Formats: sequence, C-alpha cells, structure tokens
Amino acid sequence: MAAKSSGQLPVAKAINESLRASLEADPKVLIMGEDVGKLGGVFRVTDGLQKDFGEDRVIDTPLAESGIIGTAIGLALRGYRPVCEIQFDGFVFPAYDQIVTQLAKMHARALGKVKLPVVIRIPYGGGIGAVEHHSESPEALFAHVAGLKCVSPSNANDAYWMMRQAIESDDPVIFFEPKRRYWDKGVVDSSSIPAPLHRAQVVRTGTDITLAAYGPMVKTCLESAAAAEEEGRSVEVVDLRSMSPIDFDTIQQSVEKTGRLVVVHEAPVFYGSGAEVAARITERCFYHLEAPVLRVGGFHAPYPPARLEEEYLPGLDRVLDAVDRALAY
Amino acid sequence: MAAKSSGQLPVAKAINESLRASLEADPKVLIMGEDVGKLGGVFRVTDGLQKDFGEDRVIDTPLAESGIIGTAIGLALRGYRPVCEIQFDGFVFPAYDQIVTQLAKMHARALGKVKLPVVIRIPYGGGIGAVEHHSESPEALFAHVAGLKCVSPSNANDAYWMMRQAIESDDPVIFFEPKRRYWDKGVVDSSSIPAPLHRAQVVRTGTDITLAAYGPMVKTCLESAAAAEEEGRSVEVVDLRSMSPIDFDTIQQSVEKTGRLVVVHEAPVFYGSGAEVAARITERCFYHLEAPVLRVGGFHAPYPPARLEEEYLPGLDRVLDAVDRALAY
Amino acid sequence: MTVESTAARGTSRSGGKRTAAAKPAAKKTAAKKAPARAKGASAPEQPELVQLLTPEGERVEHPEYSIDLSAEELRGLYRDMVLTRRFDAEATSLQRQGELGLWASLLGQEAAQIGSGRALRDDDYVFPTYREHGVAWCRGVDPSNLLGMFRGVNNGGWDPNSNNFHLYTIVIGSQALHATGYAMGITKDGADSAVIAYFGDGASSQGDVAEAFTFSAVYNAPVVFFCQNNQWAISEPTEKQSRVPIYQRAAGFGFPGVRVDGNDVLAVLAVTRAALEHARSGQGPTLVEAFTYRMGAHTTSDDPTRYRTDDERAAWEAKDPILRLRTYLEKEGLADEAFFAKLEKESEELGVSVREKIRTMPDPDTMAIFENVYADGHALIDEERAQFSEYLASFADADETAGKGH
Amino acid sequence: MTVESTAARGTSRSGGKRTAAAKPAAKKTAAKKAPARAKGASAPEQPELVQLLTPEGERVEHPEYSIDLSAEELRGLYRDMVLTRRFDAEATSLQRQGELGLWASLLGQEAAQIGSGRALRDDDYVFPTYREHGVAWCRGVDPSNLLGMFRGVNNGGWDPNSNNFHLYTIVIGSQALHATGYAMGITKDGADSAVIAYFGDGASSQGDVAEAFTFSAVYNAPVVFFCQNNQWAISEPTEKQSRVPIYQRAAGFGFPGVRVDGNDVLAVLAVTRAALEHARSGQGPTLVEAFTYRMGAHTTSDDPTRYRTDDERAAWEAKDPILRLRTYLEKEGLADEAFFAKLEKESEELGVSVREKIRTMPDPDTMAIFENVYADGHALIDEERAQFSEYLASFADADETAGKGH
Ligand SMILES: Cc1ncc(C[n+]2csc(CCOP(=O)(O)OP(=O)(O)O)c2C)c(N)n1
Ligand SMILES: Cc1ncc(C[n+]2csc(CCOP(=O)(O)OP(=O)(O)O)c2C)c(N)n1
Ligand SMILES: [Mg+2]
Ligand SMILES: [Mg+2]
Repeated sequence: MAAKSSGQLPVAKAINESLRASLEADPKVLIMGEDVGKLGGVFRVTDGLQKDFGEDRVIDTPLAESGIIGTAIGLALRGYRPVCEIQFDGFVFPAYDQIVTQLAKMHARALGKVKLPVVIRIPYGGGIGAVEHHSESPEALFAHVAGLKCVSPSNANDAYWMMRQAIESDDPVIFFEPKRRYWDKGVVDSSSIPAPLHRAQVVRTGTDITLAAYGPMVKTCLESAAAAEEEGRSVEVVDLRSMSPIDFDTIQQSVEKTGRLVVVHEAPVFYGSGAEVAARITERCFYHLEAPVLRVGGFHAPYPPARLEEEYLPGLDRVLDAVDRALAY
Repeated sequence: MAAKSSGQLPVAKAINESLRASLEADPKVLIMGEDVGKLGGVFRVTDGLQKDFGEDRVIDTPLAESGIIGTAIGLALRGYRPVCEIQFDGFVFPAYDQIVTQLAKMHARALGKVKLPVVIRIPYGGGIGAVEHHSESPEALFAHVAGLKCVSPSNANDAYWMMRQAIESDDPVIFFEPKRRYWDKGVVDSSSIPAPLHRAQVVRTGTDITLAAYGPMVKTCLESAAAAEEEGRSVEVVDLRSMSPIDFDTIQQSVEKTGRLVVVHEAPVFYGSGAEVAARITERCFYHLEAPVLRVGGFHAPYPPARLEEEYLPGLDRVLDAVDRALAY
Repeated sequence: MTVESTAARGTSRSGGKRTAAAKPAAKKTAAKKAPARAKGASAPEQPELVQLLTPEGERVEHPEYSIDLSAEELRGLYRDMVLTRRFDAEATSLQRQGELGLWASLLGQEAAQIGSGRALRDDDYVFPTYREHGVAWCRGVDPSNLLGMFRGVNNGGWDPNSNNFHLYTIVIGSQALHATGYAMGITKDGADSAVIAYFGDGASSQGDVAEAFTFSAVYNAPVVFFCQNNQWAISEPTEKQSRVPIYQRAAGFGFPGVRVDGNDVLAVLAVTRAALEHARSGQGPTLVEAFTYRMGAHTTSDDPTRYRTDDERAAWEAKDPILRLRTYLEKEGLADEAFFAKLEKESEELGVSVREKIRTMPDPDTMAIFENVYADGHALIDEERAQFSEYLASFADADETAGKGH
Repeated sequence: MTVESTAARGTSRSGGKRTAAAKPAAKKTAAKKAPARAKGASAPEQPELVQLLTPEGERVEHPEYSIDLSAEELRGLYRDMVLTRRFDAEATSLQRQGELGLWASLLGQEAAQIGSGRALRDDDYVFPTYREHGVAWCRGVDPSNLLGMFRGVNNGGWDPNSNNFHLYTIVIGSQALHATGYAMGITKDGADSAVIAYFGDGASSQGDVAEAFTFSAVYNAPVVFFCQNNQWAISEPTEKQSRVPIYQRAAGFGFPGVRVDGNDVLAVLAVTRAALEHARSGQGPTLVEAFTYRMGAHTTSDDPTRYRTDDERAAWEAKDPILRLRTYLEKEGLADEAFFAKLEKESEELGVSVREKIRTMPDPDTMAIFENVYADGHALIDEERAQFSEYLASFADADETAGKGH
C-alpha cells in the first residue's frame, strides 16, 4: 500500500507516517511501549496513532523493558508484528537479555520454524542537552550479536522507508533513531522505490578521501565535506544506513577510488563499529589504502553531562582533523 | 598476605585458592552467586569456601542475576568487596543493565566519591560439549563499556594472581574464566611478583608473525606456533590477558618486529575484540605491516549445538590457515 | 507400540469428558492464603494444599476442587506417568552411555506434568522450561525431538506450532514473558484458548517472572503460571528464593494463587483445568504452585549428595505420584493385572525405541552453523559461509593433492 | 537564612523526641489487605489508607499508628514542606529561564518526602530516584548539588556518604537493589541502621524492584521500600502498572505492606518511623505506599494536558499537604502570624540564594570528560586524554599562528 505523499517532513514525523502506513497495511502490526498512547511518546513519534488505531494496536505498556520485549516475542509467536519503543537509548538494557538471548536466537533455535518480526525503536545519540542515559549510542552492543539486524536512518526519506522495510522484515531489527535529527526536515518521496534496507549509499561523491558514517553523523560528515571542499579537498561521504549487516562492498568501492577512509560515529571508538569497518576494509583494500583507516568517535568514558557534550561529540573540527591526518600519510 | 605455595594446580583450583587467599586477606571480601555455597559452584571453583568462611561471607543468592549484581553494588557502597559468580556466560545478560548502567558508571557519576570494587566471575567460552547458553564469549559486550575492566587468564598462575589483583582493584572487573581450561594444570608460583593486571605477555617469541589471543585461545595459539615451527615458521604469541584496557604497546612491539598479526578469539569476529586490535595496530604500525591484520574467531551465528562446536571454534587448522594467508602477502 | 504412535496420541485428553469442572481458581483461596509475615525466620504456617488423592492412595474431597474420572481416564493418567518415567530413565541411562551430553530428569514430577498437561486443550499453548518431558508427552511431541538438544545436535529445533508446545527455554524465567505475550495475542484474536507457562521455584526470583505477572494482570491475559516447586534450584532450597509459599506471590499482583499437591495427578488436573477455564472465560491469570520434589539430580552433571540428605529423599519417596495412583487403581479394582503387564511391555518397547532413535540420530551438517540465523538473510553470513566452504574445500584439495603426490 | 545554613540543619529530626513509636508495621495490616482479585476489570475495594490529618486539617486517630509532636516539631515539618516547595518552584522557573536543562518537580509530594525524610536517623541511608528533593532537604544536602545534574554540569556528583544520601538514580528501579545490598551490609556489620529506597508507582513494574523484594526478604535486610504512588508514570496511570493497590505486592514476598495518605505528613512520618523501627529491630523489610499526586508535569519536558484532566488535578488540590497542616496549625493556635511571615521571608531568601548559586555555577572543565572513569586508571583513557589535549592545543597553536600571521 502506497503511503500518502508527504513533502517536507521532519524525521520524527516521517517515522510517524511510516508507522501509520504500516499499521494500515497490515492488521498484525502493533505499536508497544511506555507512553506511546495518548502522549504519543516523549518525542511524539507515535502521535495520534492510538487515537486512530485504538488501544488494542497502540499499547501503553507497564514500565518494564524486559516485559515489553518479552511479551513482544510472545505476540510475534502468535503472528503479530510488534514495533516496540524504548524511550531512550540508556533504557534498553533491562531488555538486553530478552533481546540477545531470546529475540536474536529463537529463529535459529527453532531451526527456522518460527520467525520473530519484531522492530525495536531506540531514539539514540546525544546533542540534545539531556541528563544521563538519554544520549548514548549502544549500537555496537547489538551489532555484535548474531540474529539481530541494526539500522539507522540519517534523513527523513530513509526514516520513512527504512521503518517500513524494518517492519516488513521477518527478522528482528533494532532501529536506531537519530534523536537530534528528529526535527530536521527532508522530502519524503513516497512513490520512490526504496533502496534495500541494508545497502549503504554514497551521499556525496569525492575523490581524495572517504568518510563513512550513519545516523546523526551523516549530516556532520556532509558538513565536513563541504568545509573541506573550500580547502580544495574532494571528500566522498558514504551513509552506511545499516550497522548489521554492513555493506562493505559499497565502502570498498569508495576506498578503492579514494585510498583513504575515516569512520565517524558518536559511540565510543573502543570496540565500536569503526573498528569493524577499519579491520575489514583494511583486509579488503590493503593495497589501496594510503593511510590507515582512522576513527572519530566517542571517548572511552561515560557520555558526559550536557555542558560537555559539544566537546565530547565528534563535530566538524574533529572530522576535519582526521581528514588532515589521513591525507598527511 | 602471601598465599600458600601451591605447586601444580588446575586453573579452577588456582582460582579457588586465590579466592581463599583474598577472603583471608581482607574481611570485606565476599563471595556471592547461585550455588556457590555447599555445592561450591557448578565447576567447584568456590569449593569449601562457605564451609571455612561461613554463610555470611560466601553467599548463596536467589536465582536472579540482576539481583546479584545490584545487591553487590549496594554492598560495595557499604564498603564490601563482592566477588560475584555468574554461573555461565549466557546467564549474565539479566544483569547487563546493572553492570552497564550502574556498576560501570557510578564512580564517574559520583565524581570519584564512591568506588565499586566488584569482581564478576564469568566462566566463558565453548569446547565442553554443553547445551545452549553455556559456551558463549561475550567479552566485547563488556569491553566496549567505559568504567569496566575485562581480563581473562590463560593458565593457572595467571588465574591465581589476576584474581587476586582483580579483587584488590578499586574498579569493577569482569573476570572471564576460560572454562574449558579449568582442568588444565600449571604451576602457581605464589612467591612470584605478578605482572600488572592489564599487561600483555609474550608467551612465545618468534620473528615471522605474531599471534595475539587471550583466555582459552592462548593454548590453541601456542599449539599452532609449535606446529608452524615444524614447517619452519617462527611464530610469536602474545597473551593479551586484558581485553580492557588492551596493552597495545606490547602488541605493537611484537608487530614492529614480525610485520604480521593474527588475532584469535572464540567470540564472533564481527564487532569482536579482534576488530579493535586490528584497527588500532594498523594505525600504530601502518608502515610495519606487510599484511593486513587477520582475525580468526567465531562466525556471525549463535554458538552452535555441541556436535558442531569443533567445527565452529577456532582450532589449530584455522589459525594456521590464517598464518599462511598472512604470510602469503 | 512404537514411540511415534504412543506420542501420536497427541493432546487427546486422557482425563477427559466426564469431569465436573471445578470452580474457577477461587478468589477465596488466594485471599486467605496471603498473610504478611513480619518475621523472616519463623516457619510459615502450613498453607492449604489442594489434594484429591493421598499418598496412601485414598480419594479425598476438597471443598473447591473436584474431579470425576472414568476408570479408563484414570488408567490413562497412570499410563502417561509410567511411560514418562520410563522415557526419562532411558534418557538418563543414555546420558551415562555417552549418547547424550546432559539430561535433566523429571523423576518425581510426573503427576505435576501429566496432570497439568492433560488439562490442556489442543488449541492451548505451552511454554516449558527444559524439564517438561511429561508435558511434551501429553502434547504428542516426539520424544526424540526432546533428546536432540541434550545430545547436542540442535538447540531445540522442533516446530512449536505443530503441537502448540514451545521450544525448551534454558534461561530461567524468560518464557513467562513469552507466554504472557502469546496470551495477549489470543485475546487480540478474540480466541478462547489459554496459555500455560512452566517454571521452577528458583525461577520465581527472576525479574522476568514478576514482569510477566504484571503484564498478564494488567492486560488480563489468559495465562496460567505453573510453578513446579520441586524444593530445589540446583543446590539451593526454596527458602533461598522466598520466605513465604510461592503461590502467595500472585495475590499482590492481583490474581489468584493456589498450591496443589504436585504429586497428586488428580488434584493437579483439577486445579489446572479450573485455572485454564478461568483464563478462557476472560478472568485472567492464575498462579498454580505444584508442590513436588525433584527425586533425582538437577541434571546428570549434578551431585546432590553435596547439598541434601537421603532422609529427605526417602520422605518424598513415600509420596510418589505413580505409586499412589497404582494403589488407588488396585484397591478400587480399576485396573487389572493385564493392564499393568501390558503397560510394562509398552514401557520396554518405548525404551527400546528411544534407544534406537537416539543411536541413529544423525549429526548435523557442518554448514548448519550458518543456517537459520536470519529469516531474510544477512550479507555477512553469506560471506562467512562462502569463506568457510572454501576453507573446508582446501583440505579436500590438499588431501587430494597429497593423495596424488604419494 | 542562607541555603547552606538551612540545609545544614541536616538530619536533625524535626518530628522528633516526643513521638510515641507506633507498633511495627503490623502483620495484620498487610495480611488483611491482600485479597486476591479474580477479576481484572472490577474496581478494587477501597483499601485502608493510614491517615492522621485529614485534608480539612482535622487530627484523627488510627488504631495502629499514632504520633504526638510538639508545636515546634509540627512547625518544623511545615517549614520543611514550604521551603521544599519553594526550592522546587525556583528550580522550575530556573529551567524556564534556561538555567537548567530539565527539572523534575515534586510539587504535591512534599508530605510524602518530608514525612519519610524526617523519620530517618542520621546513620540511616537513603536511595532516591530523581525527584526526592524534599528528602535531600531533610538530609541536609546542599540544594545546588541537586541542580548540578539538571543543569548538565555533572551526573550527580555529590558525595553520598557525607549525608548518607545516595546519588539520584534515573534508570527506573535500579536503586531498589542497591538499597537492599547496602542493607545486607548493615546486617553484616551488626549495625542497627536502616535503609530507605524510594521509587514510583511506575517503577513497581520493573523486575529489579521485584528482585529487591526477594533479596530483602530472603536476607531479612533492614530496608524500607517507599513507593510514592503519585498516580502517574509520565502519561500512564497506575492501572497500567497494577490492578491492585501497590502496597499489597509486599505480602506475596513475605513482608508487610501499608498504604498511607501521602499528603498527610503526620501519617507518613508515623508509618515510616514504624517501618524503620521494624527494620532496625531485625524484622526485615516493609513496603510503604504513599498515596499522593504529582501536581505538576512529569518533568519540564512533559505536557500533562495531553493525558489528564484539570478536574483530576483540582480534586487533588483539595488534599494539598501544606494547606492541611497550615489549617491545623492555625486552628489549634500552634503557629502565629509571625511564624508564617518569617517563613515567607525565609522562602524568599532561599529562592534568591538558589538563583544566585545556579547562575554562578561554573561549567565543568573540558578535560573532566576523562576524569573518574576509573579509580585505578586505564591505559586507553590516558591515551585518549593526551591525544585530545594535543588536538585542543593545535587550535591554540593555530590561533596563535593565525594571530601572528595577520
Ligand atoms: C538466567 C539463568 N541463570 C542461571 C541458570 C543456571 N541454572 C539452570 S537450572 C537452575 C536452577 C533452576 O531452578 P528451578 O527454577 O527451581 O527449576 P528446576 O531446575 O528445579 O526445575 C540454574 C540456576 C540459568 N539457566 N539461567
Ligand atoms: C528503565 C527506564 N525506563 C524508562 C525510563 C523513562 N522514564 C523516566 S521517569 C518515567 C516514569 C516513572 O514513573 P514513576 O516510577 O511512577 O515515578 P514518577 O516519575 O512518577 O515519580 C519513565 C518511564 C527510565 N528513566 N528508566
Ligand atoms: Mg526447582
Ligand atoms: Mg509515578
């Protein structure tokens, strides 16, 4: 079923429309979470959905994340397709056992005889001046786990389409929503044929160096690339879109052209997704790389209080610094 | 207080003696967990401790891992030094929230005004023919988290000393015990001055290539090195001992000499510790590396049923295959 | 009779048609059973235990639960328990012979499992732990399916939907939430099926079980929580999990709890049936605590002599679930020699058939490692599968080359 | 009076000496309050609510709880509530002015917090949520400490041991386990202190809270679980968490639960004191449910008009905790005009002082990012700190160069 044409929409609203379209398209789709009903979620991503689809399909749950995911698994076993909201990144951990031990492994445990089409929406990342636990980027902790898929859109059109695809997927998908981009507007082209969910996209072409990022850092990388251009550097930007699987082919193609790669994410660098990209691309492009793959990301420290987050978060300057260092090889 | 001289001991018994010595040395040390009392734990690592130190210090807990770690935090706040046993790797996840959100971050949250000297013992890894959830290697899921330290001994002497050091540390330490090496014997030299807890050790010197591993895979790497020697290859083996922090200096030194590195672990390669080692060593040794850092580890699949684990686990052949591939560059 | 045909009896309800339905697991029962105890140390007053057949094989009445079964139905329950025990013993010995890596015996818990298993309708759904071999039997699950995971050829692997019997769950307590979610789905579908979630006394401490109580109460989900309190969680006695009887937990979440003699198959059947009816009729969850005993080790890896006495075991032996029903059947003339002889033979055959099945059970194909990780595929799995195939092929090549070379 | 000196009154117990200790939170109370409800939909019978001061300001007696305070003590409680409300209002307006990123107001919950906070001894230990500003006040925590995390200069940062007041905990329910562990430690130490763990109605659904109930009961830990049921968990009413009153949860874990009028500071003081005494005397945990109302938004980010009506708020306004005590004080002639006038002035001064403090609160140093991650250091932190310093220095260099260049 085609979505309504939407024009310029903020990311949060694009997801809202995507959820609405999914609820319309398939009566088995459910929305679950804390405050997703009347309130429409703390970011209003589910705004109006309970009003239009009823309490039976848009479900305010008790305050218990393990309970949310555990019952979503049971609902999926009964044939439903639950889309669960975790209110903030830092609150997903009470559900971690159900996600890692049950949700990720049940399809394999059953030798394929059950499917768990559960989507877990997690508004993630920093930059909104919030208190502790409201600004984390835990994606590596999920991407390491076989049986899960992890994606993160960087713009409204992807937010719309990737959510629809995630809900249609028969696998559990952790859907990381870049919360500080919720209010960024973009055109949602509801008639376009979307790219496959796990395909990376070259969002800016260049020849000197490649920047790879996903979610909130794509915008940062695009701005960095624009700034670098003024200094005469041609920077290619790849939006990974998916952290599990990672579309290494697209990155490889880019790096074979540019010879240099910087991976950027908000999450701590240590054991982060940049490590996986660096390790694998180095293996694939050993003779093409003119510099080691560099990583820009969070430090090995808890996400700092809001008044330090600007310093903590990778921004234009730190990305450009890494570009300089890579080009210096 | 010096430990009793112990001679040849299995790894499990070395840990038992280490716990005993720690209980003797400091009245604030507690042992907690499921079945750690009369039973002495399912691997008998706490055998005899409740008998000798009483139920007040060696505590059988209710069957609730979040409860174990959560109350251990409270006990630590009261001045105790709890050593918590998680019965098997796959059962740590119910406690993951308390570990990641509270244990790891409380010292920083308090700006250093509280310390949480909690040790979490996790028998981990495969190779013992067990059922699901009893053979996993989740170390990357902890090493990525700032505020935690992660170590794993590969032999009895390290098991003894690293446990003593972990308990003496004022930071939370996740102590990964290589369960399939529990019965491997080694000399515990209770008079030796131990190496620092987070220092890697070159356990075999060589010149052609470096193998880096920790825990159960160190033995595999040593055997591989011996086999490679027969083919005329000189393989250096570095026992990392610590997965957070990682002693990159020692690896770097080795790689600057050999020019080649293979990282071996049981955990899935994707987003695993090998990625972090590969990324950072490539950055540090870009001009020394004659081949990309290769990784040998688990596949991106749930740990398989016991009858497939021999194929799944990295063994001598797979390590040597990687050595061949690295040397072919 | 072969294993298959035995199992194929499926979920036909041996304790069936003639039973007078008990009153829904009554308000009163739970209400009066939830005294707050101010002191942790003192012994709890002996709570009411629903019993319909004493250890001595006497039929007794209970004010709230009743049952009236035909001789055939009673023999059916007896047969179920005997065959289940036999299957279990066979599995234990297969483990000793190295055919299984591990076995979790249900010895002593036959009445709890057969009584509850036979209370179910075909369209009800079961969420077991790792010890519900008797319930699996009632559902018609091929016993060799149960053995696969203990042998290490798979991690479960049967189709839960073919017998409405979910996969065994090893992580303690998790399945209570799955059961609750499934039950919520039943309500959404407007169906009148019910769900039963099994767990142990130890599991009652897990947060997930408490959250399942909360969700099921809030959504009034048609689920029966069936706790087999077998007195032990590996080496820990129930006092390490709770200082009051476990069934009392329910009242504080807003639904009834009842303790039943878990070694009395009639009482378990009556109580479970009432709880399922309660769920079906839109009245929400019930917690049934079946008070029973794990006669054997926790699993074949366990050594119970380290933590419990022979006396305790002996005391429970006197309450054996099978023995008491046999006494009753004999005393009342409800089964004759021929019945017992035939059953003995059937047991033998079951043992033989299970042994044969397990010994011919094929090992999984190596490449199964990569199968069923995802329903829709994953690029990395494809890559790793291809690399590993190539790697394995290199040995074949090497062997071949070596063969040629020499 | 300055903020500091006000706060410095510390944990001196304003509701102190003359009080007749109530009976330990009685067995009976909990026992008779735990009816199992077979139906989810029907309304629960109105449970007993311990009340000593009606909304109209009438002193009433209760068969199990009594209190007898001097006029000075009563004025002390009044003053605590007024100053707490004032501080809270100041913080709310500072948030509007952009001085704080967020504020979680306790408006309406003053009696629950002051009553329980003043029941504590200095050596007792408090584990708060993020809303216990009134309890912090009773403990003598400098209010500006509380503001730091809402301003974003730290994530708590005070020394929990200087006032036996743990850091605010944001992840719902976690602190219930910390409190239990701490209480277990008190028992090990042979001390007779007690612990109080605060949490909300929403938190009652979290597995961690249930596990805390289990551990505290099994180890008979001296902990009081103090649940402020303020009717809402953000937008969700309590019915989404439980279909029976929350205090009833305790009985099924084997300890008493009691519901108290959370807007009645006298009743809260009496009930909490009894529960703490109960814990101290080795009788283990108690669950106190303070029935109250969150008069404001969940936090300054919230918009309650989306999910609740003005009528509801108005109904609760009539039960205001401060108003009823004022009525009583005035009616009984326990406080004169001068007292109220002086308190008004003190409130103003508190407001001014808090405003000043916040406006002069320095931002943290950038390099604080790397501090206190580990107590014993971590090689990677050292490396990252050094690299980041160098990186920052490169800008200084660049600026300098630039400066020189032009
Ligand atoms: C989360 C988790 N922690 C620990 C274990 C290890 N373990 C397996 S069975 C068991 C005891 C279970 O006791 P109970 O719930 O009473 O069930 P029973 O085995 O007696 O049937 C334990 C601790 C586990 N499987 N899962
Ligand atoms: C584990 C977790 N999940 C979700 C949240 C987001 N959250 C913050 S407060 C809150 C509601 C808490 O309600 P309640 O326990 O009643 O306390 P109150 O805020 O009413 O004082 C929620 C859902 C959180 N902080 N932690
Ligand atoms: Mg048990
Ligand atoms: Mg609330």
